[in-house]
Amino acid sequence: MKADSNLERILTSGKFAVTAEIGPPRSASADLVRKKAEEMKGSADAFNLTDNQTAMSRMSSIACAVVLMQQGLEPVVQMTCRDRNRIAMQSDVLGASALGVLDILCLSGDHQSFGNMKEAKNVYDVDSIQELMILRKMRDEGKLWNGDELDVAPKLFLGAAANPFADPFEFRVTRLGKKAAAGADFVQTQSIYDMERFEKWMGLVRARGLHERVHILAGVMPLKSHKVALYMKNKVSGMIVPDAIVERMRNAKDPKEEGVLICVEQIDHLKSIEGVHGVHIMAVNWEEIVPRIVSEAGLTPRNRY
Amino acid sequence: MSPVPLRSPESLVKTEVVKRAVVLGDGLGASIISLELADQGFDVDRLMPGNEPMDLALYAFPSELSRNVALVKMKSLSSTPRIRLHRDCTVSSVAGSAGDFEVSFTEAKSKGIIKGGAVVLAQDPGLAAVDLGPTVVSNSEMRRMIEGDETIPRVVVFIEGSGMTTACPAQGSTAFIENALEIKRKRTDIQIYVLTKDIHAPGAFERTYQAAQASGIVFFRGDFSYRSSQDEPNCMIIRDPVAGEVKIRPELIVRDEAFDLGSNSNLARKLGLSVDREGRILSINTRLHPGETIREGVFVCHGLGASILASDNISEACAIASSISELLSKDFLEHGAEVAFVDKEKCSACLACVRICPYDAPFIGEKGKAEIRIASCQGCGICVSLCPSKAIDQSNWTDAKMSAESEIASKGASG
Amino acid sequence: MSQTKRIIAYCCEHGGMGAAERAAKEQSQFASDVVIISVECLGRVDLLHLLQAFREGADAVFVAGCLEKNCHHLYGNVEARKKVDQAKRVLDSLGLGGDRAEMFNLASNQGLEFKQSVDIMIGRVERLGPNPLGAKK
Amino acid sequence: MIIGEQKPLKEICDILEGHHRILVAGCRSCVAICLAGGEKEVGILSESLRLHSDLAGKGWEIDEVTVERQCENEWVREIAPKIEGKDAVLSIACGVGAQTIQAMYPKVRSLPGLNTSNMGAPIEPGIFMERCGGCGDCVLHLTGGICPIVRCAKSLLNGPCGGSQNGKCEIGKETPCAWEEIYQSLKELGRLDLLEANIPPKDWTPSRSGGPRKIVRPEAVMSETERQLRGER
Repeated sequence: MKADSNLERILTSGKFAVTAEIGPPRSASADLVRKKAEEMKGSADAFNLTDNQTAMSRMSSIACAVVLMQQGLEPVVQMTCRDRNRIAMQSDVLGASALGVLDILCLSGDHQSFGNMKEAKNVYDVDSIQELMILRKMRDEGKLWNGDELDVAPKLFLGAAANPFADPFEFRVTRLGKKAAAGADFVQTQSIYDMERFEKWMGLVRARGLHERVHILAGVMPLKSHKVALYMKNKVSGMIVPDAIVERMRNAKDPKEEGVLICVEQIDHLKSIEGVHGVHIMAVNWEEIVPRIVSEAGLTPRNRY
Repeated sequence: MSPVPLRSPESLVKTEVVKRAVVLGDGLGASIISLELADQGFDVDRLMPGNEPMDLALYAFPSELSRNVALVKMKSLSSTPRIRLHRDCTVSSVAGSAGDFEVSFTEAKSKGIIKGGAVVLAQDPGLAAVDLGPTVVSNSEMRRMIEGDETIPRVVVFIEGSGMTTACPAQGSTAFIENALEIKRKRTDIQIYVLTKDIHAPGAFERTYQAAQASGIVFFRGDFSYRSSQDEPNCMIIRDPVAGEVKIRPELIVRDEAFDLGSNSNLARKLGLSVDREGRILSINTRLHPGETIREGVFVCHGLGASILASDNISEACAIASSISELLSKDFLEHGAEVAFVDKEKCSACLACVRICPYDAPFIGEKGKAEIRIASCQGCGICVSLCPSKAIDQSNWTDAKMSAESEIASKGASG
Repeated sequence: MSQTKRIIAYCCEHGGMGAAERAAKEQSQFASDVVIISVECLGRVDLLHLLQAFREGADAVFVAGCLEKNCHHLYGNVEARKKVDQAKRVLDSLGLGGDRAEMFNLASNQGLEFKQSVDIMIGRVERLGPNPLGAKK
Repeated sequence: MIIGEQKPLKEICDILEGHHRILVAGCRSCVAICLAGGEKEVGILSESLRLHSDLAGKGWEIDEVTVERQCENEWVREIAPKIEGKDAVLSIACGVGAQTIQAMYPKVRSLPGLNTSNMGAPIEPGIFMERCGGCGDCVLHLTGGICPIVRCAKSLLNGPCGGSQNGKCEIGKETPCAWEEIYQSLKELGRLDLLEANIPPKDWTPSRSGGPRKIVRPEAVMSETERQLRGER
């Protein structure tokens, strides 16, 4: 066991894991985080806390993690390379670990031109794969990147992202291999709509035996409306939304219900794919729907393991 | 208009004219031009892509007499001492300017350079590969079918080939329409379509064109594509700007050699000629300056191959030969009235002039600075106003003179 | 009679001058306030010459050259249009009004169109008023 | 070459506010080639400034000069006669030029008329793209001759991020994804193996973040004795 976190125990036991995502608020008060935590308690094994998603300043991921732990939920702290260099990164990891955080997701992070402060200077001292190398060295060798000894090494269950829908497709499996080699223990993929391409990717992953070296959680995102579907299809780079799904959302009498239905169908299908060890539900601006999706997908109860 | 002191006497550059022409091509046009020039006392180097000049049988002559005259002329081709034949040649580049060209080429593997006063492109660039199904005949074969009274199928489509230059002669498209009209007169039930990019029907040809329209022949402009699949055998789709998309089932297609315009523009680029969007060589007015192009001393004989009567080919070739002899008969050519010149101190060798010049006059010399080929410069001044380091000025249109003129002019007409 | 306007027309030898001479021949009296400067090709006209004219008090400057894709020197007219656009930007940013500079594509037989171009420029000068620097010179 | 772009005319006029005798200084090398600060641009900018001055009644006196390179003291010394009596120099060379002038003429304010942007090349006449960021530790041998530090928006060293699609970067259609180009280049070179190994975190000390950099060519530095023998010129 690397960190003996709830998520790690479930994944190593072979049970089908469920993670969800909570967006920290643009506020200095923790009440909103407690409210969301209360709503979603028991609907997933661990909850990702995004780190200034789309480069928009929000409450820090680590601070939210503490609030979640107070409510009895297990946080997955996301840490991008956009806003901190390797010095701040290692000090944040030590702090988070000291506060009880066990799962950390390493991301390159959205470019600041997406956010509301385009004039900011980005960092990108290291990229997500180098971040994994640094964090694994802290955990396994008890050392900072330059070799200085840590009195107490952090216990970490390291995660990374993977996007089978970005280009060049042939390289996407190699990149997963690089992340596994750099120290990733689990991987959460970009939200899946093009099932055919995801299955083709999983085939290549299995061919390299990567599905045994790293736990793969398939990402899904319930669509709220036809407009959101179009936005995802056209405006989000690296995302593929087949026309069939866009059509279903357009023709749906109650788009929200149709969104939930599609999401549950996807989860059922993802369960049947060899090498998928869990599902990661990203209900952006719709977090309250997660409990219902998890139960309709027959994945409840999510009691602590 | 502008103050006299700012006007400078033009400095002229004399180029000695090499009394030799270089003719590229193995067609009838190339043969006639070579013979005509040799008759007038000029040496000719003829670079042929193939081994032998094209056989006369391929050409349609208006009468047996004119065919025999041509045959006699062609016989003397190999015996004229002034004409040197080179076989299996491909041209790589044409450097220099009018009166003093250097044609570099390869002749069956060995490289060669010939100096010449004028260069003539009389070689068609080869045919565009187009699959149009089995039933395709050329315009002259169509002519023979009409004369032989053979049975003609119910739906006939004439597709006019695309000439090599923007000034393809009127005879080309009219020969088409005459055949179409001939068929329509014999059997009105036959449905005839003519597909063409643009109709050249000046003067007397206008009457044939109007008669064809009156007789019910349908004309289309624009592109077409041809497909034959199980469910839609032999289906031609025409995209006409006016009629929109039209589907027809041709039973006979009359198609002329459509030149492969892609390789045509490559050929043109080697000779420093510019082409229009579709790849046809831009040629100046064919009646006033037969065969001339925008590059002085380089001529184009836009052979339409066998689709027009050989007599037209011959007359055009003779006209071009006379243009060339007019050039070669001069001992010196004078250039340089309003040409640009470079101040090497100021030049940053930034290549802006080399890239923008329509005539490839500027080049980077040994000193690493820009220089202008006086003979190629046509005095347009585009490079002068673009040069970021103000290193190029133009005799007779100097910056000082232009500024003085604009200053005086801005006083207003009464000033 | 309104104060005579100071309008300069750069005309290329092929399209512009042809149209201007045609306009003069057709006695379509285009206003006398236009001064015509002929150049071999409009490509020769530089942004500096246009700006100098305005500083010397010209109310409007336009260039008349061959039709698009029909330029005797292939694309001298296109180069000229780029410079006129630059001039418009400078005049706009200085508050003089970019409409004081313009380009017209004319074939050498379009005498009437040349007259119309002059009328357009006169209309603009009347709308924008004379060049404030004109009075001083 | 160094690529720059002139500041908008309005901004330049604001920068010149309060000055009267101005020298516009151009340069014949990089900025001339990218059509921003050569002698022609000096002429046009000066004429525009005179036009502004006449219109706004500023009474500016605008003088013009262009030297071979504004980053060399010997050439910047050449503008001494022209700088006489001026209270500002507007340099439209790269930032190096403006600073060299200020260092040589401390009494005259040296103002930037140009925004120096990057080290790049024209991909076609008139369109210039950044190619090198001067990071001081080149990795082109690992990336098929395409620099990820400046041509990838996130300077990633280990392959395209999740936002790369259809060969374009997530930040916009105008920006090609450097790593897509690196992948195709290495594929063409038959060296896709270079993408397998993880590149460790980069040493950024030789880059800008390591502080202002000085490059020394010892064989060109004059020793003390040479200096004495040569004497001051």
